[in-house]
Amino acid sequence: MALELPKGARYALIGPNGAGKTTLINLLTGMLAADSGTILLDGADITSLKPYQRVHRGLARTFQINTLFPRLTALESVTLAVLERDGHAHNWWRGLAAHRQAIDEAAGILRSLNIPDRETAELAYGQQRLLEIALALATRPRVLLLDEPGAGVPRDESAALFSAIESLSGELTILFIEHDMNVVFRFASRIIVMVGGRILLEGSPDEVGRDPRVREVYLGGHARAA
Amino acid sequence: MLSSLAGVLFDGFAYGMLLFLLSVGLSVTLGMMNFVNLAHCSFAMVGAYATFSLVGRHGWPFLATLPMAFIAAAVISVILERTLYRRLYRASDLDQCLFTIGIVFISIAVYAWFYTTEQQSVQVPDWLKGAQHVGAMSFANYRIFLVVIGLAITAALVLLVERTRFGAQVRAAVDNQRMARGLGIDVDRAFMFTFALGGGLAGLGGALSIQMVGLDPTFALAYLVYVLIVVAVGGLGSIGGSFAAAVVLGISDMAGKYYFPWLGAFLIYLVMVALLMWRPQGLFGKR
Amino acid sequence: MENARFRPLEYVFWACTLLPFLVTPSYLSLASQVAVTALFALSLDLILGYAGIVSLGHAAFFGMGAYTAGLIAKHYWTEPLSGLLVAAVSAGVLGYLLSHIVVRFRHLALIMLTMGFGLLLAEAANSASALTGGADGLQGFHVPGVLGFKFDMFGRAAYAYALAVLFLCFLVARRIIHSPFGLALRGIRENATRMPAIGAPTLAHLRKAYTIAAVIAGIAGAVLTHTTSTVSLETLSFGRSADVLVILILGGAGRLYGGIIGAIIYMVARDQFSGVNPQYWYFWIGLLLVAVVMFLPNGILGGLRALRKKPQ
Amino acid sequence: MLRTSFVLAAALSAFSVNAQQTVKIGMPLELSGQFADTANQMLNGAKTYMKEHGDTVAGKKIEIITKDVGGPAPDVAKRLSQELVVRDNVDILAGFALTPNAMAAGDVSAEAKKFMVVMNAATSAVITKSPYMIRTSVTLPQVMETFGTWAATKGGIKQSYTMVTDYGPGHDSEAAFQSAFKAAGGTIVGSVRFPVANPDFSAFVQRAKDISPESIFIFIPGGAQPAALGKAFAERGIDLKKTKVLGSGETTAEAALKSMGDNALGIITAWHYDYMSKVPLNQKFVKEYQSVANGRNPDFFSIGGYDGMHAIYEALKKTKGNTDAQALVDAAKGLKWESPRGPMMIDPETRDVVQNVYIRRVEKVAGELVNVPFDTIPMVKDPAGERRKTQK
Repeated sequence: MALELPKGARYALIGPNGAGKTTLINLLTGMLAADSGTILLDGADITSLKPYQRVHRGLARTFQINTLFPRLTALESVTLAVLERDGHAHNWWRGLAAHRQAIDEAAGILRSLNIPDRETAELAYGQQRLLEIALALATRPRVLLLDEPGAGVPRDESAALFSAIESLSGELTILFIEHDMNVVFRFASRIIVMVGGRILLEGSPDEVGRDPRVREVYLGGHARAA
Repeated sequence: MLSSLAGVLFDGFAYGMLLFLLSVGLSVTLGMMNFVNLAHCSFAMVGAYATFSLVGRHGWPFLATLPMAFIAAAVISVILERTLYRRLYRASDLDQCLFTIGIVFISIAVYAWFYTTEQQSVQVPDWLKGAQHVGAMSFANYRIFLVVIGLAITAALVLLVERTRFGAQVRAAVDNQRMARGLGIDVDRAFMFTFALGGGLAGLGGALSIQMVGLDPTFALAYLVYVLIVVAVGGLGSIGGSFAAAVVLGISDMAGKYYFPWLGAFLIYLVMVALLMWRPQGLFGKR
Repeated sequence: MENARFRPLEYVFWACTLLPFLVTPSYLSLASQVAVTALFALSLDLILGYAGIVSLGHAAFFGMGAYTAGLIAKHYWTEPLSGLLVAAVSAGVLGYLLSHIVVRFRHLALIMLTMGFGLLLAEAANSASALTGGADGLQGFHVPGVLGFKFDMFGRAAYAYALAVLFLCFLVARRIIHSPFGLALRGIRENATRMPAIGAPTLAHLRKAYTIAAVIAGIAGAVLTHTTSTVSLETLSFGRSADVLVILILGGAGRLYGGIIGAIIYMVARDQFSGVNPQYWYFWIGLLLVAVVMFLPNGILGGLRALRKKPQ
Repeated sequence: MLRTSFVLAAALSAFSVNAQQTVKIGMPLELSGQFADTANQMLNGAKTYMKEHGDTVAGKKIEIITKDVGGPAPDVAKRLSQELVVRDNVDILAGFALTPNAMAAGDVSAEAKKFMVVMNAATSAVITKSPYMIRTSVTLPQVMETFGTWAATKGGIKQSYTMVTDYGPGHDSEAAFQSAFKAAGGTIVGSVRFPVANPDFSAFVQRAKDISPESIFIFIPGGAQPAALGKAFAERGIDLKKTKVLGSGETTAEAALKSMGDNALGIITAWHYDYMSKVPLNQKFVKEYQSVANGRNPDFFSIGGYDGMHAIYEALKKTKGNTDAQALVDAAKGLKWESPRGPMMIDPETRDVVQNVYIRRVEKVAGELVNVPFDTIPMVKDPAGERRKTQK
């Protein structure tokens, strides 16, 4: 498969269960080793880099199932991400309090997403989904891969969640996996359709919405029901 | 020389059978309920002392005591499981370790109190003494006996697990406990029986090991390391894995000591380290 | 953010560690060995409690420090503070080398590998009896004292020395816990999968933590050597690794004070039980462990904290 | 600091008042763990002596205070010895099954000036750790060098293959036997060492068998291993009529003989004590011991404890109850007595044990397996101690 994400694009990745959407994210971020092929970020080959090194190059992700630090507070979690980004997490001698800037930056990210500073395990589910994004943002990514950011979030809350995503910097390239077609067609500038481990189609929402193959394999059920 | 090696390898295989009996129960219960039972060898000690008492103090024939060793260890393990262990299924791994080590300490003190710290032995029937000589090779009768029992029990276990309803429930519970519960399997009950079976087999292994390694109250700790090695190398929850690991460890230890005696003390650990670095989840492990 | 300042209770605790000098002067030898064990448990806490590395072979570093200190005292000089430094370095080097293997593994394989390396080292020390003295223990050295204070039978200098080293190492450990690196370790313990996704070089962090823990364990071993003028294979044994694990879990892992509280309770209980009942004291220690798990889950400190929270 | 010394001084003066009525013997023993049985047997030996001879000597009441070391842990042994001296005000230190523990306690004996009786630890150099120390058990060179010389001379053995456990005492025994055997004209055809934790000896025995030497020398610690080794000999088909097996007393101790059965017939051992000895003094001792130890038979640990108490009693008699370390050790030097093991003496120069070494063979007597002595090397001194003397 070949896939190119231009700067500032808002891509939705859709496809039936088992199509390989999450696998694609795991491959891009290096959490699964690729058997063959290359991954370029701004023209640089990152295929052989370890996952954390790719993050430092500007490739961040979130997880479909909350993958957070239950007994750290929200502020601690995001501060940690900021510190790791700046390479300060190696510092085992200066106190945390001495890293005022990092803490302030983390607090700013939490404020912008309306996440209260509590122990992660005690946050509401929707707030935990936002914390997923906050952690990724703290790495200052150029490309952000969101694996079903709205998974399990009630419909009314998910709109707020995607508004928050939409308001992110226009410099940021975003690829998100989402099942709710309303959300997909509202927020995506481009849509990629995956089926059986391959990309079936890539295009604007209009093109995808009109494509008969997409209706057949993916929207088929909806179309018939409608 | 080749014939000597054959004899040594056979002895290693028999030793492996003993390790298998002692450890298979722990492997399955650890795989099934994620319950870290470091007191597993205490159950082996229950069986061993049952056989010792019956043979030495009540004059039972050795063979007749073996089922009693199984039953005694199984009963004790079920009593412990029902009264104490089940409260700890949700506890952390570390708490489970601490608790079961506490049980080990208690069992050592209790057996030292009742049986003293003396090194004990049992009288086995004459036909289990001596050796069969085939050409230049010799096979000890007791080891032949161990191999026969080990293979028979492995076969019985495989049939039980592969062919019976109980076995299917156990396999389901090992694979995915939550899903098994969802399918209406009484996981607690399956676990209780598995626990009893594992404890009983350890008891049998304990009884059979007296003749090989002797018996005193520190048995509960002395063989824990070997049992953990077999479980880790075999892979959690796998009968075949435990069997393979026990045989590989038994034979490689023995052959290694024969060819490189100066490496003797290091062998079993070297083999373990190498195998785990190659397959961290164990030979047959899934996770 | 966790507050890095000393809390009042901590001042009280450390003040109490001076009490044995005044209240129980005939227990100072025991107190010094409690302090050594507490330091050893503290080093294990750094990797187990904070980074989630369960080790059943931590005595490798304790023994490495103990033997290094002993060999220096035997062949070179008997001044303990410099010996302590060399012992710390040697244990740290061993820890750094092993860390490259150990931190790649998790769960049972991790536990068994740490145990395997520990046992291999113990066997090696037994075999190299020309160097180590083997089963008889290292003989032929005597550390007279530290900074002019004599290590005598009453154990005053021994306890002062052990306590001072424990306190200094505790300050360092505390500093680490409240540093960015400490936060990263807690992150690894909480969720090792997430860490690379926020750009954390997890393995490098773990290697570093493992090395630091090895250094502190080596220091603990060296202090034991200096205060008792003995080194034996027991310092490297599986039993010592298992004991320190039990002690840390008993006190409560991941709480910095857990290892210290665990060492005090376990060793004082052992001393008292075995004084009353030298042959069967195992029974009472076993009962203690069982009772702690039943009534104070997550160790004594963890359990107490949960109890304090409940009524609110 | 001032107050601390005051408390200590008060404690010490309390002790001197107390000391007029009782003599306290502190015994840091390995009462739990792997060596628990060793320590229990030793303690029972000491108790048997006190039962036979009463708990009062030279007008003083004898009191034993035991502590558990828990295994080979010199740091703990040293601390417990210190505490026995400082806290319990003991006058004498005794016990010590294991060499590292005895070595560590030796420092305390030397520093606190306390009389110390080693009732087992058999490494020769232990005795050098304190000038107030005596030993009532045995030293490894005492038996093993004697055995090596005997084997090559009276035993008429030309070749031997040595098999020892890979730890300190094993290495010492190997060296002692080999050097004496070679010095007396024998040849060592090979050697192997077993790991300390070794449940199965099959592979090692097969190696010995492949060489088929005239004799095999064994040193192995007591416990479960001698029986396992004996069985491996039988299973691997080593014919004890063709290959002579030589060992220390542990090899054919009571439990080992019981579980080896007839496989043990013909094994030759050198040792200083056997509970089956027909000497009347021993038969009386065994009977008394059984009543103390719930029917258990004594072993060489027991006799070490028993004779250790004897040495303490006799020394106290000589000093008229004075517990000064120098007085006691001077009184103990040169003590001679008839023990259940035979005649024995404390060497006035080295303070070490001097005793007969018996050469025994396993035979069946009235349906029971017995170590039957057939040769005696009288009053052997520790050869390593003698060499240390000439070095000075």
